[in-house]
Amino acid sequence: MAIVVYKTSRVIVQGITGKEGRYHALACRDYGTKVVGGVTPGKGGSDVDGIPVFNTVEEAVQKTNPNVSLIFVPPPFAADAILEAVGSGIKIIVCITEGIPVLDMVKVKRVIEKEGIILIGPNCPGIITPDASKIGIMPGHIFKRGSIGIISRSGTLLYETADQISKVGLGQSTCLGIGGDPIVGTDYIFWLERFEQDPETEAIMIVGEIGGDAEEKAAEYIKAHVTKPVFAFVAGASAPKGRRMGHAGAIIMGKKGTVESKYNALKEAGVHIIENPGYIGETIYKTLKEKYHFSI
Amino acid sequence: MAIVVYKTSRVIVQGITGKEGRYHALACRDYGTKVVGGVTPGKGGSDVDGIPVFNTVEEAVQKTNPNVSLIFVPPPFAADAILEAVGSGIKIIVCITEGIPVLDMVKVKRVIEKEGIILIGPNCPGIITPDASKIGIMPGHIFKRGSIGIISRSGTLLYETADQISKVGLGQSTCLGIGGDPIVGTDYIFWLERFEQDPETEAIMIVGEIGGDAEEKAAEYIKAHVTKPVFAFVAGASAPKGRRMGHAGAIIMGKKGTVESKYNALKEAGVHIIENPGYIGETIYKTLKEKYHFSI
Amino acid sequence: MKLHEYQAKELMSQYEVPIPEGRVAYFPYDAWMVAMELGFPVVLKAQVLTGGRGKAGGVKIAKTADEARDIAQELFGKTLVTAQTGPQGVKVRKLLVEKVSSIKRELYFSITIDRTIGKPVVIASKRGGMSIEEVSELYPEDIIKIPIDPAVGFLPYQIRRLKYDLDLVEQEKEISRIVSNLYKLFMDKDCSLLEMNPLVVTDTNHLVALDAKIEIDDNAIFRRKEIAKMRDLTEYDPDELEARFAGLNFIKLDGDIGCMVNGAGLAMATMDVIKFAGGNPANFLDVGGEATPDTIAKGFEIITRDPKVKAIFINIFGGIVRCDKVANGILQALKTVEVKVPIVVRLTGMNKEEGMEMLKNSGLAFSVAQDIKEAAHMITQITKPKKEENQTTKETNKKEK
Amino acid sequence: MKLHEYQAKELMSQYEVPIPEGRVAYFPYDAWMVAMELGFPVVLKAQVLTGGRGKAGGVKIAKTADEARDIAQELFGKTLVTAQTGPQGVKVRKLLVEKVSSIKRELYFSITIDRTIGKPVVIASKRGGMSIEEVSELYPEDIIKIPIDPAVGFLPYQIRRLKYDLDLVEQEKEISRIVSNLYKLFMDKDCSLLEMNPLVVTDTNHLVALDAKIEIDDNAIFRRKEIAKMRDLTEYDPDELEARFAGLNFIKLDGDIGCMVNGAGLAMATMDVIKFAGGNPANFLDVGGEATPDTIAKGFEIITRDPKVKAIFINIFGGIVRCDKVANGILQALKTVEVKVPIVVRLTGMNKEEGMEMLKNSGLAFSVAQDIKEAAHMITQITKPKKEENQTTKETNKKEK
Repeated sequence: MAIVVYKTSRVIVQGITGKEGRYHALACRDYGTKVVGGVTPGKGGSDVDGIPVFNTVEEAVQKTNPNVSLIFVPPPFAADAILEAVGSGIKIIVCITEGIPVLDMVKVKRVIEKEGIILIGPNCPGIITPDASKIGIMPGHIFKRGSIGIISRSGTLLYETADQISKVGLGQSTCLGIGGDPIVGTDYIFWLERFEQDPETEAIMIVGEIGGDAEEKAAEYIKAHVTKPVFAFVAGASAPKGRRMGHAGAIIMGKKGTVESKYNALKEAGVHIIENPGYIGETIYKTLKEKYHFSI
Repeated sequence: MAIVVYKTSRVIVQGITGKEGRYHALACRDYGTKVVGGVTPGKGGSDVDGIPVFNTVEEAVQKTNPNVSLIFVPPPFAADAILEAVGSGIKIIVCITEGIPVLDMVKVKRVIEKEGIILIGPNCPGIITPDASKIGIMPGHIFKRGSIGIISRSGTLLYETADQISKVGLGQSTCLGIGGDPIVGTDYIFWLERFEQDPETEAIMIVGEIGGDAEEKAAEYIKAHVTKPVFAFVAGASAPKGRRMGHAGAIIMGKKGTVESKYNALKEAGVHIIENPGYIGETIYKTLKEKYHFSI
Repeated sequence: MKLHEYQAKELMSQYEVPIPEGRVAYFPYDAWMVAMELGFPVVLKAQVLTGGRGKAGGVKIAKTADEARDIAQELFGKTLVTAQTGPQGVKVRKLLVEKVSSIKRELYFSITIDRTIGKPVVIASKRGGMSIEEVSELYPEDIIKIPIDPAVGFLPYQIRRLKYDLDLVEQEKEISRIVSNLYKLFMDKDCSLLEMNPLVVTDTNHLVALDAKIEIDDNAIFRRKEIAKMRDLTEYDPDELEARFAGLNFIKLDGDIGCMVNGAGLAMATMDVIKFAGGNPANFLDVGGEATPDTIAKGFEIITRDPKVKAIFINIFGGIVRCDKVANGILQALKTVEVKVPIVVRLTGMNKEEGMEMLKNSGLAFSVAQDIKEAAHMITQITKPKKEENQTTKETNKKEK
Repeated sequence: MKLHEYQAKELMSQYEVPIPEGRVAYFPYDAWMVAMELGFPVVLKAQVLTGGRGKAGGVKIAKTADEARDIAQELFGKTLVTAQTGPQGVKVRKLLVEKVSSIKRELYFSITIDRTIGKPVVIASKRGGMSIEEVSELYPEDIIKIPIDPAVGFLPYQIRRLKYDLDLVEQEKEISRIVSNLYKLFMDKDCSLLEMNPLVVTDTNHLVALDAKIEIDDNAIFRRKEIAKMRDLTEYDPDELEARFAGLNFIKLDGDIGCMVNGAGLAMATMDVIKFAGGNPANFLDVGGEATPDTIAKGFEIITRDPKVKAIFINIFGGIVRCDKVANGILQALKTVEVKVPIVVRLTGMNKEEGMEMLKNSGLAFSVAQDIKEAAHMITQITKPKKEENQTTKETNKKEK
C-alpha cells in the first residue's frame, strides 16, 4: 500500500521549463512516476521531452487530470505557485523551492489550513514510494521497497538514513522530507498517523533536527496513538548553542528545541533513540530482529 | 435533549451595558437562562443587576466560564466583538446586531471557517430551547417545549411560526433564526443535521425567504440525509421582482432564488410545503396526525 | 447604494483604471460645450440608476456639437422605462458625454460578494456587451468565476488565468494593474458590486472601461465619507425616501391594501397571506422593532397618500414591545393623521388582550382579528366585497381544531 | 538579518513609534557633540548585533559632554563578550547616544512568527527590562501571547486586551497606534522579530521604546531594498562572510577536524558522528546541492586557514550530483589549494565506485571510507592517535552483518 503517493499518482511539474524543473521532471519520469504535464506561464503549448506544458495549473488540471503537483518555481513566485495548485483543486503539493519568505508561507499556511491540502515542503526533497513513484529530487537508486516509513526534516539526512536502511537489507514503504523551513505544510504527526494506518509499514523512522518543538509534539502523539516501533535520530547534538534564535523565538519554545529535550520526550513515548547517526541502519535491523522478532 | 443550547448553557452578553443589551440580558435571565457575565470595554468591575461586567471577553471567560456569547454591540464594532469571542475560546456565538458591513462579515466568516465555531446571526433573533434557555431577543412566552425544531431566516416570522405551532397544541424542541444578512454564520444544513440527530425533535419546520440559494441547498441535504418530516414556508411569493439584486449577484444564483425554484427543490426532497403562512400551525398539526400518525 | 456611471468611473479613474474621456452635462448647452471640447463623435448616456437604459433609448451618438445639444434636449426630463424600473420608469436628469471609443473586442468583468461562500468573487467573460445573465444562459462555458480568499487577496496566478482565458496576453500589464486596483477599490470602498460591461480592447490594443457600475454596501457608508457625498437623492422615490428618513422600510406596490407590519419577514408573509386571500397589497412596510406613535403615524401618512388604498392591514407581532403599548401608539397616531379607510388590526404577543380591548373600545372603525388568516379574510372582505373568497377561507373553520 | 538598535529605532520612528532623542556616534568627538546637543545626562549604547551588552559593559551613562567623550573613547574598539557571542566576543564600532528618559514602568513587547501555528504572535508583559526568557520562567502568568490571524490582522479587541492587561488605560490611544503601526511595520518589512524591551511609561505617562531590536527574514530581503541597504558587513565574521559570498554556509567552531558536507542536516549529523567517535569538529560547512571544483576549493581554503585543523572530513551524499564528478571536483580543487593535512573522504550515491577509485588512484593522501562511522573512526585515529576510541568502535565489526 505505502502512503499518499502510489504507482497511480499523476504528477504535474510547476516550473518544468527551468533547469532544475526539467531535470527532475525527467528523472522522476525515468524512475517510473507518471509525469502527465508541466506548467510554465508563457510556455503553454510547448513540451518538455514529450511532457505537455501549459500556461496555468487550471488548464493542466483540465487536460491531464493530475492529483499531485511538484513545484520548482523560484522563491519570489513559489507561494503563488502553491496557491495556484490549491486554487486549481490539487490536493497533494510537493514544493522543493528553498528560500521562500516566511510571510509568504504564513499566507499559504492560512489558506491550506481549511482546505484538506497535503503540502510537503517547502525546502524539502519530496516524497518517494520506492519502485512506485518518486516525486522529488532524491536519488531513486538508494531506496528499496520495504516496510520502514521515514519522516525527515532534512534532505541529505533522509538519503543517508534510507541508504543505511537499504544496506542492512531492509526497505522503505514511503519516505519523505517535511521541509526545513520555519513554516512547512505538514508536521510529523500528520505522517505518523498515516504510517500507523498503513499495513505495509511495520516500523517508522524519524529524522529530526534541533530547534522548534515538532519532535516533542510527535512524541506526545506517538505515546497516545502509535503502536508500531518508532526509531528516532535528532541531528545537532554537537551544534553550537544560541547562535540563531531571537529572544521572542526562544520564549515560544520555552525549554523545548534542544536535542536533550527531544530525546527525553521521545524516550518517554517509547521511541528507540539512535544517538549516533552512523548506526541508524544497524540499530533498526538489530532491534526489529531481536526485540520485535521480525523475520528479516 | 434539544440542540446546541440547554439548561446548562452559560451565557455572557457582549454590550451588556447598552440599552438593548441590558434589557435582553435581564429578559434572558428572567426566562431562566444562566447569564453569568457581561462585557463592555471600560465598564469592567461594575455590574448589571448583579451580573458582573468585564472589560474583555478573555477576562469574562477566565472568571465566569461561559460557553455561549450573546452580542448586542453596535454595527461598526460588532465584527470585532465576534472575533473577540472567537479569540477567547467561545464556541457558540449569537450575534443580534443588524447592519454589520458585509466585508466585515467576509473576514469573520474567513476566521470561523476553520475553528469549529457556531455563529448564529448576525441580524437574527437568537436561539431558544423552550423552558430551558433563551439566548436572544424573542418573546419567551409564545414558545412551548415540544417536538418541532424551527429554523428561520427572519425574526418576526420565527415568532409567528412558533406561535401558530404552540396554539395548535404542539411545541418546539429548539428554535432559531439563522440571520437575515447576506453572510451569516450557519446555514439550514448545519441545523438540519443537528435536528435529525436530536431524539427530542420529531419534525422540522423551515421558514425561508426569497433570494440566495440556501433553501435549494437545504433541499438537496434533506433529500440525502433527513428522515424526519420537514415542513417549509418561503416568504416573498408576492414580492416585486428585480428590485434588489445586481447583475453579478443574479448570475451567481443562476435561476435560483425565486419562491418557485425553492418550492420545487423542497417538494422534490419530500418536504411538505405550506404556501399560505396563515396555515402553518394547522397544516403541521394535521399532517403529523393524519399522515405520520402522531398521537397529539 | 448605487452610484451613477460617471461616479463609478470617477472612482475607477482614481484607481488608475482607464476610462473614456468625458464630462457630465446638466443642461443641453453643457453637452454642446463638452462635445466641442472632446471632438466628434460623442456618445450621450443618460445617468439613471437602472440597467437596460440602452434598449430604453437612453444612449445616443452625436456627430456634431449641435446634434449633441439636440439629443441632450430630447433626453433631459425623458422617462426611461426598463425591466428594472417598473412601469413608472425613471427620469433623466444628467448625461455623461464621452468621446466614442474604437472597439476591437468587448469583455465582461465584475467583482461582487458570493453569499454562498462568503467571499468576493471575480466574474469575467470574453462575451462583454450583453447582459451577463444572458451569457450565463447561452454560453455558460465562457464565464470565468474566481473566488478571492480575503486572507491573501487577488493573487498573481489568478491574474494569469484571466490573461490567458480572456486572451489578453498583449495587455498583461494593463489587465494586471486594472484587476489589482479594482480589487483594492472594491475592498477600500466597501463595494457590493463593481462591474465593467463592457471592458473593451480598443483598436490600438488598450483596455478601457466603457461602462461602469458600482454599488456600495449600505451598512458600510458610515465609514466611507467620500462615498456618502455621492448619494443622489433626486433618484429616490419621494415616499420611500420619506419613510427611510423616519426609520421605516417602505416599497410602493400597485395593489389596494395598505400594509403596516413589524419585521421584514413578517411583512413579506403578510403580503403573501393577502394574495392568497385574493387581495392585492399596495405596499411593503416594515415599521421595525419598535412601533412608536411617531413611526405608526408616519406609516399611516405615507400609506394613505396613495388614493388607490381601500383598507389598511396592521400586523404587529409584539416581540419586544408590549401590545398595549402598540395599541396606544396606533390610537395616538390616529389623532395626528386622518385615516378614512377601514383598518384591520392583528396584534399578538405580550399583553395582547389589553391591546385588543383598547382598540375595540376606542370608538374608531377597527376590525380586530385573532390571527393573520382571519385578518386577511377580513380585509379582502372589505376591498372585494362582491367576490367569493378563494380556497383559503374553506379552511378557516378548522382553526379552532 | 539583525538590525542595529539605531536602525530598528529609525524604522520604528518612520512608523510613528516614539523613541528617545538620539544620534549615532562613530568617533569620540561625535559623542561629545551629540551630548552637547541633547543635554544631560545621556546614555551611550554600544551598537553590536548581540543581546546582553548591558551586562557586558556596553551601556554607560554620562553626565557631561566630556564624560560622554571619555566613555566613548573607552567603548570604541572594545570587545564585548556575552552569552550569545561566544568567547571571541564582538567589537564595538558605533555608539548610539540618547537622552536619558525618566522611567515610571518598564514593559516588554514583541512580534515574531510562531512556527508551531504558522502565524505572527504578539508577546507582551508588564515585566519589561529583564530578559523575556527569565520572565517566562519566573512569572509565566505575566506573559501575554496574542496570535494574529493574517486574514484579518491585528484587531481592536486585541489592542483592548493589551490595554487592560498591561495597565495602559491612560495610554489607550498611544498603545493602539504603536501596536497597529508595529504590526504594519512587521508585515511591510518582512520582519522575523520586532522587540521593544523595555517599552517604558515615562513619568509624564507617555510610551517610549527605550530599546529596540529588529530582525529581517533573510529570504525576503530581495524585495526590501531599503532594508538591504542597512546591512552592516563589519559585524560579520570574515570567514563566514567569504563563505557566504561563494554560496557556502560556514560556521566556525573550536575543534580540530575540518568538515565539508553537502546538506545542512547531513553536516550537523557529520559533526555529531565525529563527536561520538571522540573527535572535535572545527567548523560547520554545507557546500550545498552541487559540489563544484570552485565551491570545494573555497571550502578547503577557508578550512585550512584555521591552524588548529589537523584533518579534513569530506562527506558527500551524491544525490543529484554524481560521485565521479564530485571526486573530480575534489582533485581539481586540490590543484589550486594546497592542503597539508590528511583528508578522509566518504562518498556515496550514484557512481560511487568510480569516484572512490579516482581518489585512491590520485596519488594524494586520501583515506577513503565506506560509510560515515568508518570515516569518523578514521579521522579520529588521525587527530587523536594515542587515545583509545570510545564505544562506537566496538560495534564497527557488526557493520558487515
